[in-house]
Amino acid sequence: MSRDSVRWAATFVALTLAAVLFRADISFVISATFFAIFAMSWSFFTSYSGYLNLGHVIFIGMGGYTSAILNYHLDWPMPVSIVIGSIVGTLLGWLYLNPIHKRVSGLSFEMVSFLSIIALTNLVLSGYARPLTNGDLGLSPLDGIFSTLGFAIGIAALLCLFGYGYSRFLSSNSGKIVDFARESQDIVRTAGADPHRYTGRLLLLSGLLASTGGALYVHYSGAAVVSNTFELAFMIRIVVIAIIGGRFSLYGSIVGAYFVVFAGFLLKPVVSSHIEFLIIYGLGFAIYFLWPKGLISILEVAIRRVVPGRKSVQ
Amino acid sequence: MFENVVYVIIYGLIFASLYGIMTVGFSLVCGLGGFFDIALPAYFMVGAFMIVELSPYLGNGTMLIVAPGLGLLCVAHYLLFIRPQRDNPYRVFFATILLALGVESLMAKFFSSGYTFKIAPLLSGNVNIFDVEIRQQLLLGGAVGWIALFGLRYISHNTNIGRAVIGIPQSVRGSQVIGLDVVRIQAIVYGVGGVLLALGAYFYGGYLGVSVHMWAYPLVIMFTITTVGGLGSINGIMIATVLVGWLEVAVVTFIDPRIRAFVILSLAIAILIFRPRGLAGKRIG
Amino acid sequence: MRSGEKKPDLDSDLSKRLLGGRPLSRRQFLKTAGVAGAAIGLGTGVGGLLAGCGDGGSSGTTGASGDVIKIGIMGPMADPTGMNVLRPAEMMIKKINAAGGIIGKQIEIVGPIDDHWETAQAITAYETLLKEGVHVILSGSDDNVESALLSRIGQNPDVLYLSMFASTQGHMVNVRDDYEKFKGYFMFTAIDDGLYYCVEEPAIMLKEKFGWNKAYMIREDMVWTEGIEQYFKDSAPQKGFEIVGIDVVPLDVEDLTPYFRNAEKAGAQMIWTMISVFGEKLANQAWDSKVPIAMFGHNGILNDYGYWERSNGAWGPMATTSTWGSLEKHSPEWRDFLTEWFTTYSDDPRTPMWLGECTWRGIKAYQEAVERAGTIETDAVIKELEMTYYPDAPVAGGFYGPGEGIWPHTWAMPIDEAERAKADPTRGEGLWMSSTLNPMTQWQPKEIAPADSFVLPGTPDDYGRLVTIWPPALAGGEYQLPPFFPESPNA
Amino acid sequence: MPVLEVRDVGKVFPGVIALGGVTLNIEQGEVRGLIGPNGAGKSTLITTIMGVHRPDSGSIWFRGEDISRMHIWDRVRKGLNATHQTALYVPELSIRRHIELGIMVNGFPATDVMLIAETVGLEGEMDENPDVLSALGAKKLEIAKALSTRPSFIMLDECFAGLSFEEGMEVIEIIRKIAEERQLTVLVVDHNLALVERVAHVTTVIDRGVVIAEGTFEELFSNQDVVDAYMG
Repeated sequence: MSRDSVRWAATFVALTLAAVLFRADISFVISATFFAIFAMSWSFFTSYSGYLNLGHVIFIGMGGYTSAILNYHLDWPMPVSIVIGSIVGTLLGWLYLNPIHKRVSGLSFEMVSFLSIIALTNLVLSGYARPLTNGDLGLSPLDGIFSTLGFAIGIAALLCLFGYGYSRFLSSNSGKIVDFARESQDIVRTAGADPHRYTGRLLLLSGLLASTGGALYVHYSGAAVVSNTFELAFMIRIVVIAIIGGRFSLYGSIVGAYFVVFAGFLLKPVVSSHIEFLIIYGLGFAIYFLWPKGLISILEVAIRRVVPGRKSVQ
Repeated sequence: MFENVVYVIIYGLIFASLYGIMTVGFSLVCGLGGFFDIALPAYFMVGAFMIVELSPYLGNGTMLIVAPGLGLLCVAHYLLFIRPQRDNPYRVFFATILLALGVESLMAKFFSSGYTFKIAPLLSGNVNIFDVEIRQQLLLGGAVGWIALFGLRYISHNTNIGRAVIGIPQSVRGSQVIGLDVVRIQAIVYGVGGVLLALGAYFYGGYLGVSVHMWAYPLVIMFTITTVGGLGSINGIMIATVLVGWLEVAVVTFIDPRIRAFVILSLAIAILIFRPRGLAGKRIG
Repeated sequence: MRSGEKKPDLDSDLSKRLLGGRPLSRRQFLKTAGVAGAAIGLGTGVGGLLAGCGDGGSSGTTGASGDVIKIGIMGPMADPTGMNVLRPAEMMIKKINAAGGIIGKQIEIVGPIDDHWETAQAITAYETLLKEGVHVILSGSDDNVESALLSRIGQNPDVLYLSMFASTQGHMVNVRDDYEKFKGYFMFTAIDDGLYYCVEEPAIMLKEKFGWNKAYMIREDMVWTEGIEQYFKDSAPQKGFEIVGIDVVPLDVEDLTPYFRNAEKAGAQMIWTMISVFGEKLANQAWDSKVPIAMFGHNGILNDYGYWERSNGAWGPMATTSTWGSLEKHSPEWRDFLTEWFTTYSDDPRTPMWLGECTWRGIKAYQEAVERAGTIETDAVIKELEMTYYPDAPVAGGFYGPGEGIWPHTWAMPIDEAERAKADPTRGEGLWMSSTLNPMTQWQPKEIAPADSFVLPGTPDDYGRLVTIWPPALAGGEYQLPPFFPESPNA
Repeated sequence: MPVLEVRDVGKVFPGVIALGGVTLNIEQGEVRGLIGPNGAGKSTLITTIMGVHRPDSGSIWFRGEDISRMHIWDRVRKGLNATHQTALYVPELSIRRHIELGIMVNGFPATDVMLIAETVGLEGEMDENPDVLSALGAKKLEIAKALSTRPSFIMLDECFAGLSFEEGMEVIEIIRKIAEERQLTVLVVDHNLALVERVAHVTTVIDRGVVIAEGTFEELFSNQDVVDAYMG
């Protein structure tokens, strides 16, 4: 067994244990796992391609809304609509973002993706799209997925499966080429390849998980509304989680999601929500300033102390 | 119809001026540093609350304290948070997102989440221009904004520091090579940006109300104008802000107010994709 | 409904919507987080992640044994909205417990649990309450959140879910379509047609007083106002109004003056507003711009006294549906409640807003239902709740009973009346009159405000007084033209 | 038929005419020199041939095919490559990975890596990061990277810049070696006439974006235009 498969199997076991341990608060575990899915898929593209993608929720929203529309308007059975939604959502998001990432990079890409989700949110809410999206009310009730231990373990499996796939991709030839593309597209061009072909693959893989997660998420939420799909606030929440966890690490996103959800869980009974936010953001800011690589870097140090000789968890 | 056209022209120019002074700091520091400082719109909101809170004590002199105060706040923000990591645009971006959210939470702790309309205008009457009623205070805001923009443009073309700000390529390293103290220049731009933010907050907040959420839409506006005009270009800001101002008012007046945001954002996205340097700016990214 | 000959049209339209299972409309008032549109309160949602906790199982239990009744509270607690659920609950339950509880059982509040207006948080909040074994959940969140909770509410019909804020009739349709599943779902809040008539009624009053008949509507671009626009088009002309224009305003609007200008240019004599999200902006900008047109409507947020203080009484041309009647004319119970609130809390919300009264009514209704049933057993309580009837209720809560048709019956109307209405459509007229009692209040300078207008004890009264102008039963004064109005606006 | 034909290529940058109609034919197996004073348009010519810029006028033909509108990577796949004036590398990635890149991208056998390393003389430093390399090492890495795509024609831009004469001779050895062993056609660009003279069969001189002369060094320096360009 490869090192990656051992690590991701161990991660899956750890997440399953967490779910079993917290089965009384399983919706909190599920919430954390969903955010881990979103943050990891975001981090996969953003960290390794060098494009700061603020439009990641396009995948989540396209997957979520497609599945919701199939289930709500056409009464397709939920599993079918989730599968179709994931695929269609991935394609729609990719067809939009891929040409843009070929065309503009750096700050321009950041801005295009940022402005795109605001425009999309506007569009989804507007009267023009209302027959399809139900505007601000959203598509509800959808066939729901409920908070069960089985579902928590299921999405943890999805997370780890993609985590494993991502790790394999990063250590494949394509991944090695992407390493160059991130730092210098010219190097890849003069080596005889279009760097965007490889970053485009990264985007597609990143989108596939996000879109699948989005399709599952709207059914778990019971409704497709902008606030759990396209909204900027949702995007930023994902970014914040990835930053706190450590964005150059797939595991970092998981740590970040569990940390942030956990912190809220612990703080909520103690302080009012403004203070709760303040503490979380303050903590996030401090963590980011002191350890720009996020919580995972602290964890790495700890692991290295306990397991001598072991290299970075990434 | 004629009246509507007059309305669009005048209101477009007024909003253009307010948007312009809101955006100057953002666009220039981003152009200089090659990063996005998301915290600036949050300071815009903080400035508006400073005005609201101080005006009962300081009356008409409020702005004399708030404008430099916000300028200093922005300089301090730069020195504390941005300078240590200014070479890494991603770090700046992430740090300022967290900072902006933290500032909003902090403000929400102390202020109601509703809107406040306690900024007293200097002028209270209306003016009638070709049958279009305009508040004097709003006209004043527009005028002050344009004077500030043109003044800044003049300074930037006729002083060493100004030329440095405009002339510096985005690469900070490049400017160090030609012997300029980038930290000092950026700090000055932050200061000037802060003063203009305060000015913008005074007129914008006085007209549309002040709330702890009032940084989100300005952030979109700053992004859009920076995009359309081109990063770090005063001429670009002036062109883009007029375009956005007119377009916004024209869409609302002549087409459908519901697609206002969509039209403006689409314009910005199209310009980013097909002319990434903006209408008058340096190439970004 | 209000007029026999046009009812069939409206009915068929409605039935198409409702029977299609599509939400008719929605009101999401006071989503102060900014705007459901564009760059909406970036922050509000972000921390949203910080989810609470959840429940282990998908099927909740009521934990129906023991001597306590557990009432769970959820909503956006950093916001006046959540406070409008929590505060009435705390105030009332303290009193109820002191008086010996409900049928001898003490009430225990579980929560409040913050949902941050956010779906994932709402789900964990809901499931946490289930885990705590609550009997009743009082929820003060918007339609968005309720959309997300519906599937879980349907999973747990044994836990009563009293919605204080979300008012979409489309949600209630679930009850009618699958009663066994959704029987525990009650909407203790105004329903959309009521919101329309609580604007039309005072408009008729103003028409008679000033002779105005040119009506202009400004509505926000949300689902709930779509249905209201349809009512407007159908009903207003028959009441002698000329519709001179309708503006649909995006939620991320910053500047409302263009719409006032449109109305002026159209020669409007009165502007009917259907606004929830940006009510504060609307009122202030109208005042600031000295719009010489009477303006009134549903602006839920403006009911809070804190707002009046913040805005220096920027009220002028506005009159708004509120839960406040003139104090002297109100029931002593409600007056005491208002007074207690105002003297207890000094931060926002200074006074109960609309959903504050909904919570007050909801808890009362629950208390009375349990007392009538003599048990807290869910089905018996549901049966009694369905018979809830408050003829004096300013706000119409709504719910469907088994096998009901298009119209839900409301707590402002006895259930047998609803049954008769179904059999005889022409009865609808009287029926809906009684459910649209949201009073209209107006701010007036204290020099001209009548003596019995709404002044709370301890109010500094610097900003003037609230005067109820409609309905006649509660009216404490008459609509006053703002000082900058022309003598006879556009008349 | 020439390997590379540059037909009357013009390129204008804002305010500057970088190339004013350059025509250049290079035959198979040739080692061609390209010289010219600073700002003459040498680098622009190379980047235009590589496809970094599109020519504003004229066309570029490679092995009988018009490549003027091709992407860089397609030109590389056709067998064209170049080294860069300033070494292009990623400091965090090893020299081995730099050489592997072109091989992976094109699906060549992994054995190429060591062959190339030996050819340029980097075999002892394969696991180092490129920023430890000397100026000469950086040139070698540039050549190795270019070789990794199995080109049939390579252009060496400023290939002696920053090197001592002895180091320059070492590079010349490498150029001779690859020209012979791999039957490569080479375009050597520099302004160090002494070194270019030692390796080029024929040399082209450009100045202000136009070719002013072409021939052996002897021929060139009897040409008054060339002398003027260099002295004036």
